[in-house]
Amino acid sequence: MAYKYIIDSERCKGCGLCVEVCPKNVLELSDEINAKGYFPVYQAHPENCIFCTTCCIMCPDVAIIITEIIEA
Amino acid sequence: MAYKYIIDSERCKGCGLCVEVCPKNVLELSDEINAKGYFPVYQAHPENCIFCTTCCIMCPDVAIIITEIIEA
Amino acid sequence: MGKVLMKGNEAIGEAAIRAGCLNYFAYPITPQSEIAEYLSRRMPEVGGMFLQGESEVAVSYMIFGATACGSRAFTTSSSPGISLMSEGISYMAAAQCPAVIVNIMRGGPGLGGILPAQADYFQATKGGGHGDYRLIVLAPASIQEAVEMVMTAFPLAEKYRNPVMILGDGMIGQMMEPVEFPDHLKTEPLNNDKWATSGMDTRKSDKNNIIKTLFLESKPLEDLNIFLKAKFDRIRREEVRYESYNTDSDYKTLIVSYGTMSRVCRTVVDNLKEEGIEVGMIRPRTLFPFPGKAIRQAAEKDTCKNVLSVEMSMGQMVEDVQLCVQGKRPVRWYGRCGGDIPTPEEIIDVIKSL
Amino acid sequence: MGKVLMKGNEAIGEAAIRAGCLNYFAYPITPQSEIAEYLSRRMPEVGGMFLQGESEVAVSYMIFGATACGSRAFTTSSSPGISLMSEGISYMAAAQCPAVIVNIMRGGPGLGGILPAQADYFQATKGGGHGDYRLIVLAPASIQEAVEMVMTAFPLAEKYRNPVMILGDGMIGQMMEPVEFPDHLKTEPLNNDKWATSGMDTRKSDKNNIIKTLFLESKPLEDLNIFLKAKFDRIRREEVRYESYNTDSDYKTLIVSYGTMSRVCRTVVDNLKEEGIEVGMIRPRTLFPFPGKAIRQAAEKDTCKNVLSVEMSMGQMVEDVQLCVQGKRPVRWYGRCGGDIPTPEEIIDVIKSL
Amino acid sequence: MGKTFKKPEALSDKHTHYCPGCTHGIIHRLVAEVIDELGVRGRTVGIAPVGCAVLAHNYFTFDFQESAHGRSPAMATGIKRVRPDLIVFTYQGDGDLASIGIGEIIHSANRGEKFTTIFVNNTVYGMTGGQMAPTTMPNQHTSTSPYGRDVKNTGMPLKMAELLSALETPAYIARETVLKPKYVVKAKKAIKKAFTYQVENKCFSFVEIVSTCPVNWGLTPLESLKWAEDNLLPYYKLGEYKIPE
Amino acid sequence: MGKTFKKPEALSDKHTHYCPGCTHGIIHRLVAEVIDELGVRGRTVGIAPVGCAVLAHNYFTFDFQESAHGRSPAMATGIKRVRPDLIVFTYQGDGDLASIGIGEIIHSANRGEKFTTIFVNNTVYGMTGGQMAPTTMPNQHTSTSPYGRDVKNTGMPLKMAELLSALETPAYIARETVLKPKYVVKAKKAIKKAFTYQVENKCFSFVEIVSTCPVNWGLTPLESLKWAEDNLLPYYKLGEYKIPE
Amino acid sequence: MQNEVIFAGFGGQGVLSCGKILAHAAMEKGLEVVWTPSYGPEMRGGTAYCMVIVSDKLIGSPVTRNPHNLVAMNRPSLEKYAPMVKPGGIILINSSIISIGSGRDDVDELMIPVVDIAQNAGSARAANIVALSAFVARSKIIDFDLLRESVKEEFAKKEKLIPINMKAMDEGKKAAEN
Amino acid sequence: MQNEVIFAGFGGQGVLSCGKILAHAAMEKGLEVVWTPSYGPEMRGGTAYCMVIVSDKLIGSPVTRNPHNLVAMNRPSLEKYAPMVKPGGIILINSSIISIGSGRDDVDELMIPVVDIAQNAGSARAANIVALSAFVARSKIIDFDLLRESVKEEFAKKEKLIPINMKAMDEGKKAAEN
Ligand SMILES: Cc1ncc(C[n+]2csc(CCOP(=O)(O)OP(=O)(O)O)c2C)c(N)n1
Ligand SMILES: Cc1ncc(C[n+]2csc(CCOP(=O)(O)OP(=O)(O)O)c2C)c(N)n1
Ligand code: SF4
Ligand code: SF4
Ligand code: SF4
Ligand code: SF4
Ligand code: SF4
Ligand code: SF4
Ligand SMILES: [Mg+2]
Ligand SMILES: [Mg+2]
Repeated sequence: MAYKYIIDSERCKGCGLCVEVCPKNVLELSDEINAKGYFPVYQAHPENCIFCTTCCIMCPDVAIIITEIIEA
Repeated sequence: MAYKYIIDSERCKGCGLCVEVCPKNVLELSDEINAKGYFPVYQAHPENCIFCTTCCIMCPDVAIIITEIIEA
Repeated sequence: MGKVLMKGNEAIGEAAIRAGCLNYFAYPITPQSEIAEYLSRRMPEVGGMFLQGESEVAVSYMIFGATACGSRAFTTSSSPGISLMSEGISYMAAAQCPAVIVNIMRGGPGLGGILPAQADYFQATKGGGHGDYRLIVLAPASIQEAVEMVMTAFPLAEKYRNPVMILGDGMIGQMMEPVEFPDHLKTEPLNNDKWATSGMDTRKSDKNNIIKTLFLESKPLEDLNIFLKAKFDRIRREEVRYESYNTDSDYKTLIVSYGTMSRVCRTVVDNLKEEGIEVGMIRPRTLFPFPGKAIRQAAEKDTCKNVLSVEMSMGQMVEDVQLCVQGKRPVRWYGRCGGDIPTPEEIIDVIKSL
Repeated sequence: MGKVLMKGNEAIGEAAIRAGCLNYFAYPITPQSEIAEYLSRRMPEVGGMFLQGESEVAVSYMIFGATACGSRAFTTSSSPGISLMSEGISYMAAAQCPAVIVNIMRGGPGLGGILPAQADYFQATKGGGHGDYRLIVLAPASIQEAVEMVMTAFPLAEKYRNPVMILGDGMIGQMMEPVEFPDHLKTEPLNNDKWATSGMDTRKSDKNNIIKTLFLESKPLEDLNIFLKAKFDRIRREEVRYESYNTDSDYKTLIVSYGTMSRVCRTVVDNLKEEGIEVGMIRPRTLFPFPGKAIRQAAEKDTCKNVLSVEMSMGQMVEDVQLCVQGKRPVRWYGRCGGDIPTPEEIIDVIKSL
Repeated sequence: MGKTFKKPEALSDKHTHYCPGCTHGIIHRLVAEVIDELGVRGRTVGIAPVGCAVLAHNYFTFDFQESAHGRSPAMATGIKRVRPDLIVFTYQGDGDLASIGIGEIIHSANRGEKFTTIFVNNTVYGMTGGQMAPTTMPNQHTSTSPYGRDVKNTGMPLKMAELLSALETPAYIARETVLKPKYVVKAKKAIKKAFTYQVENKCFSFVEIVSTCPVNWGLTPLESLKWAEDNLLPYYKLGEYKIPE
Repeated sequence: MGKTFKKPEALSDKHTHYCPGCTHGIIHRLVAEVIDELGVRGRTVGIAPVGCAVLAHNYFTFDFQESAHGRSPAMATGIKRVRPDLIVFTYQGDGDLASIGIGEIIHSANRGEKFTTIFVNNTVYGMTGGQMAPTTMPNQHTSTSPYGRDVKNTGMPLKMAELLSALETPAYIARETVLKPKYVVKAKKAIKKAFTYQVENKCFSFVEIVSTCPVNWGLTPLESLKWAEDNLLPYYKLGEYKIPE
Repeated sequence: MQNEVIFAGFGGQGVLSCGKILAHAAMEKGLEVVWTPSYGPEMRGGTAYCMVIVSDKLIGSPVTRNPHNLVAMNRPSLEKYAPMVKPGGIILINSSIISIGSGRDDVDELMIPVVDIAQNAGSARAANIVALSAFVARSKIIDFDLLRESVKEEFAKKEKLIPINMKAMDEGKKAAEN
Repeated sequence: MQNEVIFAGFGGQGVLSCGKILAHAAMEKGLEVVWTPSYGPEMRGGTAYCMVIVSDKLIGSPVTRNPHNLVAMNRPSLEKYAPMVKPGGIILINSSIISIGSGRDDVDELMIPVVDIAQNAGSARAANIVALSAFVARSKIIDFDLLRESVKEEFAKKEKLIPINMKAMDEGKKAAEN
């Protein structure tokens, strides 16, 4: 099963909660400001991601979703 | 020590609480109506009164007082 | 059903049921507690609901919630209780909830007294709560009329999506008169799919409805206010109700009076007629909208030399009378308050002295 | 102390201290919460007392209790919060408690918005609560004036034993202007041995004082109301305050406007003067008592053809203007609401179109 | 071995408007006795509620304020905060305190306001004609629960002493009654304790008193005492619920 | 062994106005997930408080009413009494529920109204700029307790879950938090239970959620989580306080 | 023609229902009628009062300061209201407990021991019915038979009290006609 | 003469205190001045804003729809307020984070990378002071030295920040004079 990890960087407010809780230290805040003036998060180490959804559970802004990649 | 037992029959509302609690069954309600339309209490058996103030304690209208008679 | 002899308060309760309002929230207060007492017995009989709220503040929000989800609901109280509802009433006016509120006025200010008064006229007509809003205010002068007004109030509130207040007084609530109840209203609440928070399942569309009154930006809040003003202006045009009495005569004095007070004034008009003195009367049946045009026209009649606002208050409606008479005739006030209803004799003396 | 640059809300807080009022009860609400924030810091510094009440309802009774026992006390709130105080205000008026209440108005009705508005004019001047009573209502147009009015309010409330309301708006509360504080008031509360429930030990006489507002019999309640009316009539005679602007000119239009709105109108008068158009203005500084005589006289000036009430509301003060102009000149209303303050340009257009 | 008995000084000699046998009168007297005994009459301010005791100010000989329905604790807070030297008490009914005014009493208690509350629980709105109160018993008939209080619909009677005792702020909380002379004596002790804590500026103090309303219960005064003893005391348990420290 | 995660249907896709890291957003999502799981979106009416969540109606995809400050439980009562078939919840802050609206919540709970309350306790008035709330901790600095909350003057923080549990009427009462993922999972379970009791028409249900307000606490979002864990959880104990029957 | 009567006495003497029964009878006859009570806590221990106005046309003021008639069941009521009665009216006095007269010589004063009469009829509680019947019999404000129907209706739910009350009515009538 | 300026940006960029410092300086010079903020929760995550009006006579309206000048610290503010500025006014743009211009050719447009300048001066947090200084230097709305005093006063309680801010002022001035 393959997963797709999607961060909506316009929803993200750069609060860092996901960064803190990620067991694999996948996430970091970027230094590119978004339209609302926040520095959104990105997967600095996507290769380490285990798709555990811990980051999603903690995100107050539903800025991260994980979908299945249906292989055709 | 002698006591004086005074019922203010205009204050009395004839509720009967004192009658009920008197340990010596001293009190009864009269059948003479007072100005407010109540049948006030009176000491039907004053001789039995032990001046225990139980009736006073229970009277909602401070209609009964007991004073000392200072013998001159 | 023929005539029955009934207390005003009980008749008001029965009228609500016949208006199809089976939801009643209230808090006891003299001189209107019999409405709650009556409906606490009656509602279970007709499958309706009565809840005694913990306070008038809470009750105002109970009817807010109930009417916002599209149901008919009403409450009743008396002066201090209505003050406590001020915030809620302002909210319901803003959210356009068709709630019906009965105020059986007693003497004020403060705890005041429990006897009849008309001292909440300003509060009812100018808005006791904050912000620009108006209530539709109906003022019954008899128990029969109270019944009819209650039964009018619900459809009226729904037509305009605006709270309606029935402004009675302790006398209306406490006295008994023969009363004939109209048939049960056939009307259901108007279609409210567009706005009521009745649950999306009840509607075709799956747009969710939102009842709200907060508008952080000035534009939508001003838009709401402009919309409301247009509504109030329409109400002013279309919903004025009043009764003229002896206005065909060549009266020198025009009385303006409402509710219980107007009954006494009716006696005044009759008695003075017997003495050969003509007095006209306009009795507003709606206090908002105020029958300003009718009063102005009646005041401008050639024979009319002065206008007298007779109130069970220290002079409140007199301002609305002055506003419409616009200086064309002198406008005077006569009133009593605290529970004493001016007698015909007193008013006759005043009229003779004008 | 020279001029300081200060937010209106903070300046109001400081002014109360300088008025000798060291007792402040309040509940937070935008746009006036800075008063509480300021005084929560300042009161301990000056040996004063600040308590955040659990609600506006409670707060209104806290200042009732405090002033009824003869102490100076005040509260501040904004529109919905003031509605919740309606009952308490009616009680304080009835009990003749010299409380001071500041309303920093925001847009309504309902939750409305937090931007400046003047939509609580009726509530303040006609009585949001039940019964026949009036508040003395002061309307500042600048922070300096807000400070002065707060410092006037306490002695005024005590002189008449009547609640005083300072009716500002979000702009008065939120903006900063240079302000110069007058010296601390020297006056202590007037002798209140006759009425205040300050404890019998504080008085020579051992009569116990009672603050009450219930009068079950009509006569004493009517007596209270007659007494209050006489007081209000005296206030009407003696306490009218207003400012005339450019009323020496041959104006065709007379503007009536108060508070923040009147500042914009001042700009209008100035700008139109530059264009060669004369406009006069009366700015009520007291809304009750309303400067009706001054307005009528100014309206009756030969050159004056019309009167314009400019308000941050949908038309409330305009009724008082009409009441005093009495049909002698046409009275128009112009207003915005919801937080938008009419600009000079808009008003100029309106005046030109009259 | 007899005793004397007289009207306390803190009580006026006006006749009360209370119905015959209404226990409000007993409670008034107890308060007055305590004020006398503590010698604080000259610095006491009572607060009359809106309820049958609204005219209480007529019956005491010290300063009094009359409150709005339910708001006495806010008024008392206002007084105590500006005049901590005064002795202040509220005297409230169950409609007043437990229904409309529950917010005020809880917050006053929780802030630890240094006043005393005498809470007269007669399970109905006496003054307005016997409507249901939050303290009305299950199945009790009142003028707005004509079929008996239906707890499925309106919940269980509120136990104010217990509820206030659940707060963290220190306080003195007790429940007593005046249904019999022996209870009256105990009630007085609790009231005295409550005022004493205030005089010592220690804490908020509260005495609930299980009381009667013969007229609205539709019972004679004596039947009322019995009904209350049988039906109220098992639910409204007497005793001290909370003591400071 | 990975998982998927998506926005619940009951949540709209509008961006919220909440400050970065504010836990209101997490709680919104949990409520939406529960509504989805119970399949009641079409008959749910939410009630937005006056507080930071006043705009909550923007973020859900079912009917919503916006209340006045503190009055949501009265509005919910109004709805449930006339439309018992609807699923109704209030979403309230601590200023809203524990200060101005304490009367409404206590009476609704005590009447056993069949709605659900989500109580977001962040110990301050977030929306109006961080003033002191009844739940503010001892010595906590807020904009109206600039020297720290002085418990001698304002009493101890109110424990709403405990207070409501002291009522006799059956109810479901729990306190959870969302300070860490594991707590979020538990909080969701409690919320689900609360709504389930409502769906079964069983009782009033109430979940207090210890929450944060980074902006008004003057802390970063992460510092806030830590501060709350260290300072709030020892006082506001998590767990189920009351279960019906 | 408009006719007004005040019924007044202690709370518990049944004056409110006196008025109600009369009002009901008048309504049944097709007359206009208004019944106004005193209300609220001041009744407690004080004076209960109601006024009934009967008229053949629309009734204006629901109260009047000078009624035509008074039925006084206790002394305070007599003292309070007797001076207000219009000359030529009726003042009925419950002489069982009122020892004084009205002091008016321009009215038709009836001293009737209504409590005693009621006791004889079977129950002191029917004193109000005795007074009402006596008043109606004397004033002819409405047909006595109509009143009888109204009394029956009033006691419809306590049927076993009807005979006593019918007896009380007869006795009251008799006393008034003496 | 009356002069108006809007300072606008994200919450946290210090636009409110920019305005306050300017207002303070104007007051010290004896001018009339009004500072009006945006307020309330809409600030959260949105746009912070204040307007300062400076005048040599009594200030009427505390707000105006068409101010003389704008200091825009972020893009939404520039887009929102630039169209309102009076012809001939100044529009100062924080070009560190705003990549576009005002699109106006009837104003004096200054693109100044205030964040970068502030960073160089020692702290990115002084960006607002850079912007304010640049604006004052260009507009001459008040004496630059007076402004300097006000800035010092503003930081009186955090004295160690004063040198950085003085540096920021100089750099801001320099940028504006280029
Ligand atoms: C705001 C307001 N609501 C309602 C009332 C009416 N009211 C007066 S007393 C009372 C109830 C009193 O009951 P309780 O507090 O139990 O006192 P009791 O008479 O039983 O001693 C009510 C509802 C009022 N005066 N003010
Ligand atoms: C009657 C009334 N009083 C006060 C306010 C102002 N007000 C709005 S939100 C709020 C406090 C909100 O705090 P809380 O309930 O804790 O919610 P939070 O913002 O912390 O989530 C206050 C006092 C109001 N809108 N209405
Ligand atoms: S899904 Fe798990 S591992 Fe992947 S980024 Fe999120 S928290 Fe880290
Ligand atoms: S928790 Fe959400 S909002 Fe916060 S940084 Fe992560 S993705 Fe962004
Ligand atoms: S004093 Fe004692 S014995 Fe005497 S009457 Fe009273 S209760 Fe009875
Ligand atoms: S208790 Fe008092 S009022 Fe009652 S009967 Fe005895 S003396 Fe009279
Ligand atoms: S109504 Fe009840 S509580 Fe009130 S005085 Fe009468 S018996 Fe006492
Ligand atoms: S102010 Fe506090 S509670 Fe409100 S959104 Fe911001 S962080 Fe959240
Ligand atoms: Mg009671
Ligand atoms: Mg909060």
